Amino acid sequence: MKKKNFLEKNAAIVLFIALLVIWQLICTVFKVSEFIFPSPIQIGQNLFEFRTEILRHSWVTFWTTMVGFGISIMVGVMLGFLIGSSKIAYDALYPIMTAFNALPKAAFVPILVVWFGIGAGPAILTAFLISFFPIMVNIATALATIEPELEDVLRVLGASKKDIIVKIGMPRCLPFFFASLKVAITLAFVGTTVSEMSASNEGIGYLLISAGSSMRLPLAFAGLVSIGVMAMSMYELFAVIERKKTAWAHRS
Amino acid sequence: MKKKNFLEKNAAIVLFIALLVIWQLICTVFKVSEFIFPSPIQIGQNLFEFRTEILRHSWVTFWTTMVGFGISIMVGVMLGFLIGSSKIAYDALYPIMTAFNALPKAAFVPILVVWFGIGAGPAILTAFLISFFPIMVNIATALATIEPELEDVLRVLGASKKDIIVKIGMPRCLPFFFASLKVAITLAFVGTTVSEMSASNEGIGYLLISAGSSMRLPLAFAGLVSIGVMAMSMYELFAVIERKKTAWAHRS
Amino acid sequence: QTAIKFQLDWRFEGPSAFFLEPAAKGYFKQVGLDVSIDAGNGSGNAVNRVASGSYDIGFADMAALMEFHGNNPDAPNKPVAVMMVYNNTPASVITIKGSNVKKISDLTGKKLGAPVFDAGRRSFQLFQDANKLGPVNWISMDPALRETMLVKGDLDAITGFGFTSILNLEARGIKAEDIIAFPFAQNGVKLYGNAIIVSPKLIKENPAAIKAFLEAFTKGAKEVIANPDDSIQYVKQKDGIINVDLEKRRLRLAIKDAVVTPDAKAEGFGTLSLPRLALMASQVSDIYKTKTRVNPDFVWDGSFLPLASLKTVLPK
Amino acid sequence: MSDSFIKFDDVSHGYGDLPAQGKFAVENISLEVHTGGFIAIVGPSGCGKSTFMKLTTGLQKPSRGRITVGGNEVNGPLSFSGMAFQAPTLLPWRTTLENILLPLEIVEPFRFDFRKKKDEYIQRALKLLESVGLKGYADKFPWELSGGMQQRASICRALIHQPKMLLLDEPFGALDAFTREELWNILKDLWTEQQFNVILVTHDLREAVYLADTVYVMSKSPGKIVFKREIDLPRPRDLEITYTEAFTNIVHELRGHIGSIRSGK
Amino acid sequence: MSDSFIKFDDVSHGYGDLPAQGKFAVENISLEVHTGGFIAIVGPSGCGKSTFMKLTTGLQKPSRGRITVGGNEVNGPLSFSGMAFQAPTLLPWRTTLENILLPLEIVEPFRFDFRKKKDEYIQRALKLLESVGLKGYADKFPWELSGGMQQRASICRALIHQPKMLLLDEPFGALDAFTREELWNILKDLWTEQQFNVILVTHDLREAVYLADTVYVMSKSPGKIVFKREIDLPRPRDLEITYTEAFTNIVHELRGHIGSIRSGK
Ligand SMILES: Nc1ncnc2c1ncn2[C@@H]1O[C@H](COP(=O)(O)OP(=O)(O)OP(=O)(O)O)[C@@H](O)[C@H]1O
Ligand SMILES: Nc1ncnc2c1ncn2[C@@H]1O[C@H](COP(=O)(O)OP(=O)(O)OP(=O)(O)O)[C@@H](O)[C@H]1O
Ligand SMILES: Cc1ncc(C[n+]2csc(CCO)c2C)c(N)n1
Ligand SMILES: [Mg+2]
Ligand SMILES: [Mg+2]
Repeated sequence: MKKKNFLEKNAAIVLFIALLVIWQLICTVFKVSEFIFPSPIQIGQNLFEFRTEILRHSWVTFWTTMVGFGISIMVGVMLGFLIGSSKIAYDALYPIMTAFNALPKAAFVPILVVWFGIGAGPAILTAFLISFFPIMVNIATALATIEPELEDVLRVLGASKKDIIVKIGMPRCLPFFFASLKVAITLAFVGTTVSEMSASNEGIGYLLISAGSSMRLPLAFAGLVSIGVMAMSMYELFAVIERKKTAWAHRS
Repeated sequence: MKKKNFLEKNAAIVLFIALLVIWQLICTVFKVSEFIFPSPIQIGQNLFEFRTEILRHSWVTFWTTMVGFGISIMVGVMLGFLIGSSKIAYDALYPIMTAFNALPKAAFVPILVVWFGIGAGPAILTAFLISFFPIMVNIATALATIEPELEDVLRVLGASKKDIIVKIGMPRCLPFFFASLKVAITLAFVGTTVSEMSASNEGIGYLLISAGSSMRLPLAFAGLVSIGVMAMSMYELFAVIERKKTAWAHRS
Repeated sequence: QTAIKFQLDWRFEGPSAFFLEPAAKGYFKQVGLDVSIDAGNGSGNAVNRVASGSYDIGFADMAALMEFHGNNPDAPNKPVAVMMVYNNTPASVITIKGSNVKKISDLTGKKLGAPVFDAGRRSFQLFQDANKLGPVNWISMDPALRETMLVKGDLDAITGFGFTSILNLEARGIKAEDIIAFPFAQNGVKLYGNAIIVSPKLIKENPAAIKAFLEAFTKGAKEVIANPDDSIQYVKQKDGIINVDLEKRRLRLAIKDAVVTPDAKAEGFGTLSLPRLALMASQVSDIYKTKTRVNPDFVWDGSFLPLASLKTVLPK
Repeated sequence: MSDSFIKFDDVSHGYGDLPAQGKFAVENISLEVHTGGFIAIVGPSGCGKSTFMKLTTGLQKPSRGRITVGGNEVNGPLSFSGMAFQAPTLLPWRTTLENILLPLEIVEPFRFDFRKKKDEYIQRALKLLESVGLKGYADKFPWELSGGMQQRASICRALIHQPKMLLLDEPFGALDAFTREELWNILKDLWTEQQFNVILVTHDLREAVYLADTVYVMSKSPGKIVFKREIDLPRPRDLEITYTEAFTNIVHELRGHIGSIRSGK
Repeated sequence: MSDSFIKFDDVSHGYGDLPAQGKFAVENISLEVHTGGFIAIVGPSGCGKSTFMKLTTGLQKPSRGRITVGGNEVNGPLSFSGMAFQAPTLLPWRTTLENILLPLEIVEPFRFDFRKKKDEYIQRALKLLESVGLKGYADKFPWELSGGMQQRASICRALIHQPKMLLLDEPFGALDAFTREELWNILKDLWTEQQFNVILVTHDLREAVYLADTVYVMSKSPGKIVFKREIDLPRPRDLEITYTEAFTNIVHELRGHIGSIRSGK
């Protein structure tokens, strides 16, 4: 309603730059060596110097993550609907899913590699396995907590369970669906990277290990920066869609 | 309202046993060798044989995870409140947090070791770093979507922002707080384990690597089972508290 | 009692008995040191942790130490090797009967698997040059995956430490006689293996502690070499899940391949030959493409060695 | 009467586990409504009027007794009813227009060709909105409407699919007298035209007498039907009738019954 | 008048960015209410009555004009008001009793010793509940109450902390005539005793005339005050007065004004 000032409009960028400056200052003042914690300038130099390599690896990581993330949205939503709308599925699946998700996916990568060979297969699967859970949980919670008063509005029309989910469950859980997407996309990137770290010849995960093994921490951090940028872009994408689709919920 | 039959009451256990039986059958029928995918019986044997060791490592992993998880609840709730109640904090922090959370925490473990030495320090921190995000996101979303009508009930009494959060924000977001706890606890276990895998003398993570590197997959899986059981117990604990505290939301 | 934090290169497996046995038997205590030993996850990390001051003493591959020196010329606290333990690198090229590698020269153009950080893979160029091999194709993977993939037939050969990969292959049901190993050391690559490294801070502040540490270590090493099977109990104390028989074999293999080797006998336990070190420094500078060339004088300091005790370590 | 459309046969209902303790919200309800009948229910707050509505539509299954509607026992929600709940219960993520179109997305036969005929349906919804005085508010969200406007939108939603059975739970409670009387007539005309069944819950006795064929008076909790009054005023009725003595007499009679319920307890 | 407690000075207000387009929900409102005054607002649905309430309590900041309450300009929510919203807005995670105690957890001085005096406060809440006919429902959750019961609980919540300014937005809309009249008297007695300020929004003209000192009639949207009627009926009043001619005359007069608003447009 009121006009935003510069700070408000560019809060993220301002904070980001402030953090960079502080980080650089700490590194410079305390003479932190680059093998302990590289400074933004060192990272920037590496980002620039190896930009083609980093871009190539980033692209691999990006599309792999997107495929895995796409699967995880589908499966997460489906499982969420199942668990959120059936008491018995809730009781049966939820604890087992929780147990499964507490297992470090890195431990499964070797097994996936044995089945799918090295490359995109295990990475996609890891990204999926690690990231569907938050989606499932939020959708299930949103569905399980639908106000019966709203449900009755449809039930009185003779609506099927599916109608109720589509017309009430989905729109009502949209804000929390977006919330879970934000969590899931970060996990999907982690999953891809972790898988690439242990079985791949390309991708940021490979770059991390490769740079790490020759103790080139600034290059490894440049790879991390690239992941961060990709995740942030996805966040901004979600934020745009979210603003359009859930304005009604953010009306305060 | 109606009496539950046996299946409904023990859905999780029934499903669990069914899965075990199928898994064992597949392993037996297709003669899957134990270093590709161990069978439940082999895992069971190892669980029994190394029970004292597994218990010892599990205990380390458990308490480390709990400390990290405790910190992540505190920080996650605080950040969630901050982001959920201040537009500028939302705009500034959310994208950066998302970027940070997309970075594989495993990449930071070596850095944490430099500061804290190997052992519980990096594990606690990794568990925290990996698991606060879902809590933050759900709390922020719940707060940002409070119905202004409910808010007005307090505002008209001259309530402070803090009052509104405590009396409306918190109870209203409780179901999604519990949802995020379920996600966060699994991540906390993953964080601890991942850290132990590269920087510890003990804990299930160490056991996984130790067993994995000497190709004792059944023992590694026994370690995974232990994590699963711990996570499931925490889930059940949350579920009990949740049933008590959020019955109002599950009234359908 | 001086507190010393010690960082292993790897987990508590057979070879760690070299440190765990003197600790368990109180040899460090006797010389006034309170040594705490932590498992590691690679030589690179061990070097880093000593360099950063998190640890006082560590156990790490000489090549990793050299690479650190070469890449961090300005680092204020570069670790220094003070005692050589694996006189020969345990790195080997390994394959199994049935793969299409029968002899070293078959390796040209083949698929080799190893993690990017594997010492054998990183110094493979030396092996190539020494054996006049053409280029090979590398596949990257987790350490524990390479043997599985070799057995599955996805790879033609792997690089790795003999005492790890051979045992892992056996665990996958490959008979000992079907495993073919080409150790670097016996095929023209005379790199040094793991050494004890210390932080220069410790050298400045408490050189006596280093001397004491090496003295106690040497006493233990002698007993380990004399009776490796007996030593595994000390490893078992640290990590209850180890397979004792397997670790006994691993330790014996490590001693045979890396510690009690012809080169070690020639140069003496614990010490090294400066020309060989200089050659290695130049080789590492070349193949690891370090930022600056490695100066062998900064990497090694033999002045803390308990020369008298050392002579008695190796069996005649 | 074989013509009865809605039939309650000694129905009692309580929520949760209260019925097990013999505590009911409504008790021993028996009534019959013929096809096309218009009944009104009046009674003190909390006596079980809304519960009665939920039972009729199958939203609640009776703890005891039997309910038949259109010849079939009610076992779950019916698909030919339209209901305006006591609270407006508009979906906050839909505009007023979208809220009103909702039944057409659910109920056959509209559902079948909803996409194809959407424009036609929108026209119908807009006309309905205009008739309740909400012209120009189609694209507003529910929380941009005043309380009374929400209630009117909710009435439109109950009517849009021309249900065979219309249930209105205090539909005009938040409206001023004039708007209210206007809506009475709109409802009356629709009903005269289409002859659907109506159950109207109201606290306004004039409203009940003006619109209904039969008025039932319920007692305080647990709600029983304590009085039934056929309204034999001639139809078509118009607002003039509310000033006649016959009308006021009926209103006073009902008022007396309700009064005696209160003092009787 | 220096005694005026509430003062509106040419206040206009619109929601969102409508004011920029010159569209207001309420327009050019000026009025003064003396300390302890009881006013009622009547007007057609959607005319801006609830908006007026929100402006008075500071929940909305006026787009134009100036509002003072108790001598200070209203810049944000006040802390001495009690409000029963048009919808009951009870918090679903609190029992009825806990909902009613809410203001005591927020407003000073109660907040200060809430823990210590909790038992006393609970007694007070239970008494209030009993007076509105909700004895025995203290431990029920809001969704276990009927619509009218929720509304009564919401009135209790507005009263519990004895606010200096009480705002009631159609508080009795979902109640039957008898319960409603009972509550009129309860409110009247409380007000006579404590002399707080009351603003009552209602569609029931008898209610407005029976209870208020002054009745304001608002026009259709955008809401302006088109008529102000001082109710000069003697106090104390009791229900008998509603049958007097003086009373019915005022009601008819107001009715006429509202009617002319409608036809005038
Ligand atoms: N969901 C529910 N769970 C438990 N009890 C309920 C529920 N709904 C209603 N009740 C109880 O049933 C009784 C009847 O409620 P109902 O809503 O039918 O009353 P009503 O006649 O519609 O009242 P009003 O005129 O106030 O709306 C009340 O005592 C109420 O407390
Ligand atoms: N939150 C809001 N956002 C936008 N417009 C609003 C909002 N609240 C009310 N309005 C608009 O303001 C006008 C007045 O609404 P208000 O709620 O004050 O009416 P009212 O007199 O209380 O009506 P009723 O008797 O139906 O409750 C209406 O046209 C309504 O659409
Ligand atoms: C007993 C023993 N086994 C293997 C290695 C080799 N190694 C060193 S680091 C690393 C990978 C983990 O980062 C591997 C396989 C060793 N040094 N000691
Ligand atoms: Mg009701
Ligand atoms: Mg209103």
